[in-house]
Amino acid sequence: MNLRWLLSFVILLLAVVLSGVILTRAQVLGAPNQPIAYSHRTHVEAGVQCLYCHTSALRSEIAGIPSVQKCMGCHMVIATDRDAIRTLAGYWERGEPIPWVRVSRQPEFVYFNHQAHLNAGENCETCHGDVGRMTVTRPVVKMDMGWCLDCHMKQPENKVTHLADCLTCHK
Amino acid sequence: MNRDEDTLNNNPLHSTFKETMPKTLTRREFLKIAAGATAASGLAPAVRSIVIEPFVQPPEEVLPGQATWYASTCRQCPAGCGIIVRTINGRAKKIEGNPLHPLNRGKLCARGQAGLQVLYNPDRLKNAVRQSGGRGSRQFEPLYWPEALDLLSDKIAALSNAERIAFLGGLMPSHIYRLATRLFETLGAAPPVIYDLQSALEGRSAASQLSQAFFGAPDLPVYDISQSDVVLSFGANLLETWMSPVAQSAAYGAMRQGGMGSRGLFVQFEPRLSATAASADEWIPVRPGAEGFVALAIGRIIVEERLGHVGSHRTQAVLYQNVDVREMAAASDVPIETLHRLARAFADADRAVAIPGGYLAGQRNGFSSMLAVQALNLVVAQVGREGGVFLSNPGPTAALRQNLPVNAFDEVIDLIVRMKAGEIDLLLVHGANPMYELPAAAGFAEAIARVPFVVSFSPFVDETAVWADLILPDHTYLESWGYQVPSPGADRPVVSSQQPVVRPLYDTLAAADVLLGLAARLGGKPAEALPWEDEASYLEETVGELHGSSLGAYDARTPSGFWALWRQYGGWWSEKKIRREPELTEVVQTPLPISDPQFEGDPEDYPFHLYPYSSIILSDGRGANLPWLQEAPDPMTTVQWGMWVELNPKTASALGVSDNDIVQVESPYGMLEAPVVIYPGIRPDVVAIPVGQGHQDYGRFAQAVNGSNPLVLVAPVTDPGTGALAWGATRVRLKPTGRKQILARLESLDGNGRESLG
Amino acid sequence: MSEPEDMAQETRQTTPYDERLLLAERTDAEINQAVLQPMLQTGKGFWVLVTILSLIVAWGVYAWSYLIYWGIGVTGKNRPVYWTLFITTFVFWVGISHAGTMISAVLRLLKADWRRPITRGAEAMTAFALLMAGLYPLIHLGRVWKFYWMVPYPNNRLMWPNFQSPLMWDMVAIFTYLIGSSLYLYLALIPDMAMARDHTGNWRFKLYRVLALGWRGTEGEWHKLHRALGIFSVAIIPIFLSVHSIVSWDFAVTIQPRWHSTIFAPYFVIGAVYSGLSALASILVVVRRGMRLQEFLRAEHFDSLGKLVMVAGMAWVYFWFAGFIVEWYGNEPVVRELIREEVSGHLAPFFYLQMSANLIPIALLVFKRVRTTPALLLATTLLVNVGMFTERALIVIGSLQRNDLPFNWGNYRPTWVEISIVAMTFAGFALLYTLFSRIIPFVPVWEIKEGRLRYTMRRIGRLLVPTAAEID
Amino acid sequence: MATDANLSVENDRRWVLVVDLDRCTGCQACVVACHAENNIPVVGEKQAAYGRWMHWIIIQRYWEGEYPNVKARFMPVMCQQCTEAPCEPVCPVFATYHNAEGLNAQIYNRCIGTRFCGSACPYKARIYNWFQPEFPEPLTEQLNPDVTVRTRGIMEKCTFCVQRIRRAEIDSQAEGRILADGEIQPACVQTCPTSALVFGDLGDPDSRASQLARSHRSFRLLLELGTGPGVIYLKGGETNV
Repeated sequence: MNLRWLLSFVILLLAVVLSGVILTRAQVLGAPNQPIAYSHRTHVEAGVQCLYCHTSALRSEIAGIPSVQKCMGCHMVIATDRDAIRTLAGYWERGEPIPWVRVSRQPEFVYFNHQAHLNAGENCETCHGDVGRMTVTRPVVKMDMGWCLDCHMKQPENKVTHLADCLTCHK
Repeated sequence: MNRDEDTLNNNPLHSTFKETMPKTLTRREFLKIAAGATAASGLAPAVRSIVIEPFVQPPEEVLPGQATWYASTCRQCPAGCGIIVRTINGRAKKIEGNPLHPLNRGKLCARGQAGLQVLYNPDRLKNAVRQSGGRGSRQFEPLYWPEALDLLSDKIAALSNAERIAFLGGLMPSHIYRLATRLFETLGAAPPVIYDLQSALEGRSAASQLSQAFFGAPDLPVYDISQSDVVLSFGANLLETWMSPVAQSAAYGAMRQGGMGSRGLFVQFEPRLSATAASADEWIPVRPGAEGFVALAIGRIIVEERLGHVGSHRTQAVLYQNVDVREMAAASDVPIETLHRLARAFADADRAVAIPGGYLAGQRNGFSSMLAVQALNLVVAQVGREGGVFLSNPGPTAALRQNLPVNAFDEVIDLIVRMKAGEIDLLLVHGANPMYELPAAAGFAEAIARVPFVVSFSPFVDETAVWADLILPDHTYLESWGYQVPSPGADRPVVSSQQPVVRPLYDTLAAADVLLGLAARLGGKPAEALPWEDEASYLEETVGELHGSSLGAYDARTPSGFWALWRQYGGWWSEKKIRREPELTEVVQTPLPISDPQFEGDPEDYPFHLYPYSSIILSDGRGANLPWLQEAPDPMTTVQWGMWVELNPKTASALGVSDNDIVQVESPYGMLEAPVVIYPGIRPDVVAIPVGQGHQDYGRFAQAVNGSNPLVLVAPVTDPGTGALAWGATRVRLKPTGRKQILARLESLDGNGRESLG
Repeated sequence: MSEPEDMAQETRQTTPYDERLLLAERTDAEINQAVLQPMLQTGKGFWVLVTILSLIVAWGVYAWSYLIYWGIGVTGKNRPVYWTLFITTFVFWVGISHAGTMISAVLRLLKADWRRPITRGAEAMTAFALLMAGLYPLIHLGRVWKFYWMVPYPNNRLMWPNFQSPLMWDMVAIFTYLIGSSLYLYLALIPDMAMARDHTGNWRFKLYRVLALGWRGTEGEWHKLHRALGIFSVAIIPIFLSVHSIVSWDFAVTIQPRWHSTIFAPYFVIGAVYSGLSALASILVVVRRGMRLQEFLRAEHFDSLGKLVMVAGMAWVYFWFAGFIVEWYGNEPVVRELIREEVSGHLAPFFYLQMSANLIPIALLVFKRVRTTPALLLATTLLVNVGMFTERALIVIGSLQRNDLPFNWGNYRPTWVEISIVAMTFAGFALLYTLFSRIIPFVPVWEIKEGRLRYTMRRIGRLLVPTAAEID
Repeated sequence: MATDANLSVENDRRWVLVVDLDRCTGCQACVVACHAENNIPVVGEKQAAYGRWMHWIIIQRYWEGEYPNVKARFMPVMCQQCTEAPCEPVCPVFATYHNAEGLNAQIYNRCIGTRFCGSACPYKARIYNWFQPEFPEPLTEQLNPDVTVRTRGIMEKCTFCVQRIRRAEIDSQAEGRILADGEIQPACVQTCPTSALVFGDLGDPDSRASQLARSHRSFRLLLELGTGPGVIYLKGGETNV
C-alpha cells in the first residue's frame, strides 16, 4: 500500500464529502421553479405590502397564500399583455387554483406560529430574507432547529424559559 | 367551495387530498413533463417540491390555519344534543357539545364524540347501488341518481293500490318523517312505521303511552334530577343510553356536587348492577319484573303511615287499596325494612322523584309497573314541581310540533304479517336495521323475502341493506340538513338545527331530496304536497315560522337573517326557562293494577332470566361499525371488541365455568355461544348479555368481532298493556362448552377488581 | 491417549508435582508446537460447527430485521411488561463477561499460578460476551435508526444525551469495559503473536507480524509488558465492579416493586462472577476436549476453578438471601403479592428452577471428583448458568408483571422473534469463540513457560526436587 | 399570581386536573374524545387483548363487597404529570422532561423507544406504539393537524392537550390579556357530561381547580410513592339523607 495509492484515496474521499455538503446546502437553498414566473421585486417596488397578499400572518399560525381572485383583482387591468399574466388569467377562467411550490418548509412535527412571531416584533425579513429585492424567491437560510433556537435563546431573560421549552415548537 | 391547502404540508394526508381535486393529467403530458424533469434535474439540484394550492375564491368565514366551527345536531341516538364541529381546510376534526344548547350545555357522550367516524367511515357506500347478483349476493353495481329515482318512481306508480307500499323507519330526523308522512298521505298509503331496538330497549312507546294515561299528552316526561334530593330509579339506566343520557348525566352531576352542600340520594332498582347503579348510593337487586311491586309497597307504606309532609294522602289512598306490603316484599325479593327505610326517605325529602325506566317496559307486566312508579310521584306531590316530573315542551310551531311517534312492537308484527301475506309490493327502510334489531323469532327474514322490491336508505351495507334490491345511501348526519325537536326535552322549548359541516364526501343524496324527487316524478297530488325543489328550501320555510317569535333567544330583521342565525346558533330555544307542568287525568282515582310477570319458557329447564341490555358504547348496535367505539372499553366489564355473558359468581361456580369460558345460552326460541364474565353485581337467577355485536355485514369493524346477537334468543311477545316488545321476558338455560375465548379486557384478571393492595 | 483415562490416570499415581514433571520434560519448541498445532489444522468438525452457528446467526439477523421492519410489537412485550427477554439476556451476557477480568486481573494480582493457562480463554470470553451484550441496547430500541442520539456528538440543536439516565451509564460503562478488556487481552497476546509469527507461513505470518508489533522478546520489552499488565490488572478491577453495578442500577433507580432495592449492585456483581466463572468452566471443558489441550488444562486447574465457582456460588446465595429476607420481611403489599406469585403463583416453576439450579451445583462442587471429571463439571456449571438466566428473567419480567395498581397488572408470552434473537447472540458468541480459537493460540504460551521457570528441578543427592522461585 | 404585567409564563403556573369521583359515571366519553383530539390509533381486538390498547385515559373499575351488597366504583387514570416524575430522569435522550408550567412533556420525534419511562412509571400511564398505526383511508381526514401522528416505536401519553394550552396562550398574548381560568379545556374536560373533570392552574389560588384542590375530599393517587402527582382526585361523597 504505497503512499500514492493512499493519497489518491484520501483526496477522492474528500471530494465526495465536499460535493455531498454543497449539494445538500444547494438543495435546501435552491429556488423551486414556480408555475408562474412571479417576482416579489416588481410587486414590492409597486408599493404592495407583505400583508396585502399574505393576509393571515397577523391573525393565524400560517401566513396564507393570496387567492387567484386577489391576483386577478389587479391583473384584470394591469399588465394584461405579459404572458405570465395570461397564464394567470388562464387559471382564473378555468377556476383552477395556481399550484405554487412551497419555498420555506417545516417538518410535520414542528408547530410554527406567524402570529406569535409578528406580535413579538419580528418582521418578515428576519427569517425570509429581503424578499422585496428577489425576482425569484429563494430561502436565504436553512431554517432548522439550531437556527431557530439560536434566536430564541437571545430573547429577553424572562421569555427564554418558555421559548427554550420543547413543547413550544414540537407538536 | 375551494380549499386553501397552505397548512397542508403539516397535515399528514397531503397526498390523499390531491386525488379528489378534479385535475386530470393525460398520459402524454405526464411523459413530456417527466422527460423534461429528468433532463432538468440532472443539471439543477432537484428541489423537493411541495405544492400549495390557494383558494380561487376564498369563502369569507375561513381564516387559513384557524379552525371554523359549524353548529349541528348529533344523530348518534334519538336524544338530539346540539354539537359544534371544528373543521380545518374543509375537513371535520373534532365534535364538541354546543355550549349554548339548553339540552346538553356543551357536553357530549362517548357515542356523540365518535360521530366523525360515521362521516369518514371506510365502509361507506360511495353512490346509489343496485344489488346485481340478486338479494344477499352482496355484489353491487353503481347507478346514476336520476336513473335510480326513475326506477323507484316507476315502481311506486306501478303499484296496484296504495296499500301495497310500506315505510319502515328508525328514529329518523323529524323533517324526513314529515315529508314521508305527507307523501304517503297523498299516495293514500299507511303512514311510516317507526321502530328500532334503541326505542324498544328504552321503552319509548311505553313511556309515551304512560304519559298519555297519566298526563293526557303523549310527550315524554322530563325528570328534574338535578334539583331533587332523593331519586328512585326503577330499571332506568339514565347515565348510559336511556332517553337523553347527556342531559341526565349533567343533572346527576349537579345532584351530587351541584352546590348548596346538599348531596342527593340515588337508589337504583334493577336485577343487574349497571353503570348507573354503580354511580348510585344503593343498588337493590329486585327480582325481574317485580319492580312494580316495590313501587306499590313503598306507595302503600307512605299512604298507610302518612309519611312525609305533604299532608293527608286520603286522595291517593284508593290507589293502594288492594296492596299487601308483606306479599309485595316477598314477590320482589326485597326485605321489608329496606322498603320502610326507602319509603321514609322518599316521603321526607323536600324534593324526590321516581323514574319508571326502560327495563320495566321490557316485561309482560310493564305497563302496570310503570303506572305504579309514576304513582309514587303523585303520592309525594312532585308532579310539576321543582325536582319532580315535568313534560317535554312540544315543537314551538305547528309544523315542528308534528314529532315522530314511536310505534309499538305489535304494529311491526302486523306489518310483518302483511308482508308474509304478500300484501306489500314495495318496502322502504330508513334509519333502521330490522334484520338485526328484531327478534329472530319475529320472522322478519321470511317476510322480507316475500316483498318483491325492497329499497334501503342506509349509508352502510348493513344486514337489511344486504336484503334490499336498491340502496339509495343517505348522507351521514354531518353532511346533511335537518332539524329535531328533542324529546325528552330540555328546561325550555328547543328545536336543534342541523347543517352540513363538510361538503358531502361521496355521491350520496339526502333522503329528503329523494322523497322530493319522487314526488316531483310522480306528479299530481304528491307533487303539490311536496312543492319544494330541494331540502334546504323546505327547511328554510318550515323554520321560517319561528322568525319573529317573542320567546326566542335571538331574532333577526329578515327571514334570511334568521335562517343564518338559526344555523350559527345550532337551533332555536326560548330565552327563559319555560317548564310545562302536566295536568293529571282521572287515572289517579282508580286502584293501580297488580299483575305478575310471565316469562317465556318454563322455569324447570330454563332456570335463568335473560337480560339483554344496551351497552353504553354500542347502544343498540348502530355504533358497532365505529372503531373508536369498538375499542372503548365497556365501563363495567372493561371488555373491548367483545360480546359476553355475565354470570353471578355463585351461578358460575355451580355451572363449573369461570372467566373467558364459552357457555351455550339457549332459550325456547334460539341458541348462541359466548364467553363468560364473572360479574359480582347480578342476581344469581339472571343472565345478562350486551346488545350490539354479532353483525354479519355493516362493515369491517362490526364484522371483526367474534360475537352473536342476543336477540336471537328473545321471544317476540309483547306487553298487553302497551303492545311494546317484552324483551326481558325470556328464560334461558346455560351449558358450558369446555372451550375458551380470551376477551380483550382493559383490567387484568389477576388484579380481580381491587383498587389497591393496601 | 483418550481423554477421561489420561486425566484420571494422571491423578491416580502422580502427585500434583509429578504433573508438572510431565510438562517439565517438554522442550520449549515442543510446547510451542503443542499450542500451535490445534490452532492450525481445522478439521471437518470445525467447519460443520461454524456453518451451524452462522446459520443460527443468520436466522437471528433475519428476525432482527423483521423486528425493525414491523416494530417491537412482533415481540411478546406489552403494557406493563415493557422489558423482557432482550434486557434479561443483556444482563446475562454482561454477567458472563465478568469472569475474564476475575481470572486474569484478580488472580494475577493474587499470584495464583493455576490461572496461567486459563487467562486468555477468559479474556476472550469477556470481550465476546460484551460484544453480544452491546447488541441488546440496539435491538430493544423502538426506533433503532435514531440510536445515535444517545451518542454525545456536538450538534447545532444544543441537544445532548441525558446523563442522568442509567442507560447512558450503561453505554459508557460497557464501552470502557470492552475497550479495557480487549486491550488487556491484546497486551497478554503480543509475545504469543511473536511466537506464532516465527512458526507460521503466508497469510498467518502477515497477520501475526502486524499483531506482534515487532516483539523480539528483549529484556526491556518484557519489563514494559509486565509493568503494563500489572497496571492493567489493577486498573480493570474498578471497571469490573462498576459495569455490573451500573447494569443493576438500570433497575434499582426506578420505584418499581422488587427492583427498587439497594442490595442490587453487589448482588448483581456477585451473580455475574458466579455465572461468569461457571460459563468459563464449561467453555474450558469443551475447548479442552475440542482442541486436545489436556496437557495444559489439567485436573488441578479445574479443581481450583471449581472451588472458586463454589465460593462465588455461596456468596451469591448470601446476597440473594439478604435481598429476599428484607423484601419478604418488609411485607410491602405489592412485594408480598410478587413473592406469593413466585412461591405459589404462575411464576413458581421458574422460581424453583432458579433456586435448584443455583444451589445444587454449590453442593456438587464440594466433591473433588465432580470438580475434576470434565463431564460432571460441564453439567454442573451449565446448570448454574441456566439458574442465573432464570434468576434475571424473574427479576426483569417477573417483577414488571405486578405494580401498585392491580388494574394494570399483566403477563407475558415470548414470541419466536425474541427467541431467535436470543439464540442469535448465543450462536454469535460460540461462533466468535470458535473462530478465535483458530486464529489466536488458546493457551498463553509465555505465561506457561514463565510458570515452568518457577519450578526448575534441582538435584540434591539422588533426589530430584522442584524449587520455587520468586519471579514477579 | 398570574397577574404579572409582562404576561410572561415565568409565574409559577402549574396545570392540574381535578377528577371528582363523586360525579364520574364511567361513561367513556373522555376516552373517545381523547382519541378524536390526539390522533390516537385503534389497534384491533388481538392487540387490545394482549394489553396493547392505546387509550391515554382509562376508567378503572373496582369491585367492593359480595353480592347482594356489592359496590362498583370508577376512577379515571391518565398521566399524572408528576412534579417528581420517575419517568423523566431515566430517558436517555431527553424525550421527556418537566416544563416550566408543570407539564410532563413527551416529545414524540425525539423518543427512540427504549420504554424505560414506561417501566419506571408506577401508574403505567405511558402508552407505546408497538406497530405502525394505520388509519384506513378516509379516517385520515379526521387527523388533528395540531398533534403529530406518531409512528411505531414511540412512547406517548396524556399531555393535558398541550396543543390547546399552547394555542390559548398564544391567542391571549396576541390579544394582550391574561389567560382566564377555564379558558383552556382539554378534550376530556370539555366533554365530560357530569363535569367530573376540572382543569386549571394550581398556581392561581382563586381558580376553580385550586378551590376544589383544597376540599376535604381531595386525595392523590399513590401519593406515598413521592411522585407528586398533578391530578387531584376528590373522594366520592357520603350521602347525608
